[in-house]
Amino acid sequence: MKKQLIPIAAALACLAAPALAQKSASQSIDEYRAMLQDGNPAELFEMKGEELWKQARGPKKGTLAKSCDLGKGAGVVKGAFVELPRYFEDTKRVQDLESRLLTCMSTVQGFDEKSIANTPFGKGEKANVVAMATWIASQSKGMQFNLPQSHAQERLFYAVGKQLFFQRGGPHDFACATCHGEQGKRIRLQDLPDLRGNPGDGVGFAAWPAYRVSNGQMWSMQHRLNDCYRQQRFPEPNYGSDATIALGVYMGVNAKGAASAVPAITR
Amino acid sequence: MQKPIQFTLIAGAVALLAGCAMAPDVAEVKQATDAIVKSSFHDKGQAKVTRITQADETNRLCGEADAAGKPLDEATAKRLEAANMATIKWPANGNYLGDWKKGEKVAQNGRGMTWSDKPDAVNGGNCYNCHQISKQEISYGTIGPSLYNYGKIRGVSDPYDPKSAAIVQYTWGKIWNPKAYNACSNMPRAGHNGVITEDQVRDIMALLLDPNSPVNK
Amino acid sequence: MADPMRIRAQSKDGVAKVRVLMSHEMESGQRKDSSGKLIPAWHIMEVTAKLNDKPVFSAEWGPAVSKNPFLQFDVKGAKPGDKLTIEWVDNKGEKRTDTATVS
Amino acid sequence: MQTRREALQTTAAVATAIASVGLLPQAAHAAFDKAAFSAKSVADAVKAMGGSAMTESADVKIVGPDIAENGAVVPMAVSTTAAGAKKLLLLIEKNPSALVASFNVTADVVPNFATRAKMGQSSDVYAVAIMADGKALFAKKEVKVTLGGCGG
Repeated sequence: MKKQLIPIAAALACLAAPALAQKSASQSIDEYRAMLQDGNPAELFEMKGEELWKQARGPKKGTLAKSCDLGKGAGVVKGAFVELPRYFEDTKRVQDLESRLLTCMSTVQGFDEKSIANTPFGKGEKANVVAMATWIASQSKGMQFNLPQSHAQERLFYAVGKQLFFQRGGPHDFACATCHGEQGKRIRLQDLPDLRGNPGDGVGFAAWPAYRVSNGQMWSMQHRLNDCYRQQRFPEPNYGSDATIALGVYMGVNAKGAASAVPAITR
Repeated sequence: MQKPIQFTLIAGAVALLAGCAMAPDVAEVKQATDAIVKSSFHDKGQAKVTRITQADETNRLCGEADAAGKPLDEATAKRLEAANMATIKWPANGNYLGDWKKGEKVAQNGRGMTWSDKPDAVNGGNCYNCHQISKQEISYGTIGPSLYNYGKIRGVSDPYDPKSAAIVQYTWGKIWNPKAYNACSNMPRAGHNGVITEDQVRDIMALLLDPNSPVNK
Repeated sequence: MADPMRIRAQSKDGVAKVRVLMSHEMESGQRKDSSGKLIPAWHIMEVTAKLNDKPVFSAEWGPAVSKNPFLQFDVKGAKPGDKLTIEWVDNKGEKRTDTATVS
Repeated sequence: MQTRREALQTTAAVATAIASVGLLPQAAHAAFDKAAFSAKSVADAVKAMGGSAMTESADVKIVGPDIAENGAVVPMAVSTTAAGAKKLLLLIEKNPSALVASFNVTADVVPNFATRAKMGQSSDVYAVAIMADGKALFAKKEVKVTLGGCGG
């Protein structure tokens, strides 16, 4: 019976009160996090993602490793992650890694973009997108974020992302900025990165996709943002929406110079 | 799905800004943001799209001021504060204080009104997410100021004493609608927006002001 | 079919440090689904390892081993180029076998 | 502590539950000891694995964090320097069933094994070496489990 606590840990988080001395607790938690680094289950998703990227798949039996351009040329993976989202000439859109993968799966492999977007996280081809995003991101590990801002659309998306970051709404009047608009703040014991600037290497935008220990799931950036919006009491963003892409541009440009730690392992 | 919207943006923005490395102009950004907000979200559970498309004036002006990086001008701030002040529902019978033990539970509970919460569930006050309150709870947030010893520091030894009336009323108003005192406060308008009930407000009041509450020990 | 394991085996001074990640739900048998029904336990029961076809390691696990399990152990007498094979079997009878080369 | 009769019932119930959904794999798991993995307490699980009375020993080691931020994944390692150990067990006192894993010690492996375990709450965790003569040598440490905040 006791173990029922585990799966509902996240839900109970606001009710739980660890009886621990604060200072030693944070040191011990740092030790715990360090112990988890070796053997991050994200590696399982990387492996799967690499295979999917290199396989001929879908109705058109296309191979993304041959034909998908993530911004650095067809099939080029290294360094792509730290320059996304960016503007793509072929779609005339600013796209993040996940929405770009959807485009490629549609054009190269013949998958139905919409039905993948509507699949729940962790299931079917949506899980495959996240696995590929994990592998692609891992190939830029340690590289510094350097999103392009040369195209007018990229600059517009930065400006829109900034508006969205500060947009207040819902029954609690929350904005992204309510929690992530000041340095050195926390919710309960959870430290909050200040996303108005570069919060540091491997923090915030530079930490996702990440393996989440609490539920054993691999979370992409959009999954992370969706859950932020859930806690903000906002409605759910569509998968590959311009709103989440614009927020990605805002956070990614702000994080210029931060080294990517992806795939990370988090609470 | 998003293609049509981005396409219109290009038609507008690129035509204006083609080849020039300037930041896009304010009207363009506003138009693009509105279009993107409209196209990017869907209803889920009790979290409807209207929660963000129908922001009230306070949220709209404060969000714009935050994004611009400059506070509201004083006249606007005063006007919004007055409008929010007018929404405060004062306790009908003058009964401001409930049970601090129940108040502690409301303060601990951070749930309610997300798309994954049941619409008929009891909502929490979210207080510990941002504030230190009782000394016993070490898992508290720091977005808001510490409320430990809230009543004691303010000299409230008997909240029913007329001498305490001003602070008691201020505290009620602040919980009900903090934007009445600071137009762009980060604190939710928990009473005004119906997040918590009048009885729950009374219980939080007791947690903060009752001399027997652990907050004032 | 279950997803492949991630196996790393590095030899140093005649001992190979073996690190394995397995893809498995490891359902505890303690959780309830949304309708309140207990979700039955589903977990890896047995893990075995062979070095060049010779059994060298075995372990039994209950449902309290974490989801997507991690395992580390040291095999004596393993040289670079040796084949290390890991197999797991769960309580539904499902199996997965993967082989890595010791580096 | 549960009675022997309760233990038998639990075991039977688990066996039935597995058998009833047609999941009991044949023969493949001669090694998996259902009684040991269903035992509630550390002592009962050790007994079911063939251990006699437990003795604390410096020859056995348990490694784990002082505090686990999340009980769903708690890194732990068990090891022994005692000659003649047959099995190394990892147990969590306050889990519904204490036994997490049993590692067989052979001449081909170093008796030092690491994995990650689920913990329902703060608890003592045990490494137990079952010796050839049935002696059970143990080490234990306390691991506190916090559930953290509401962000994340």
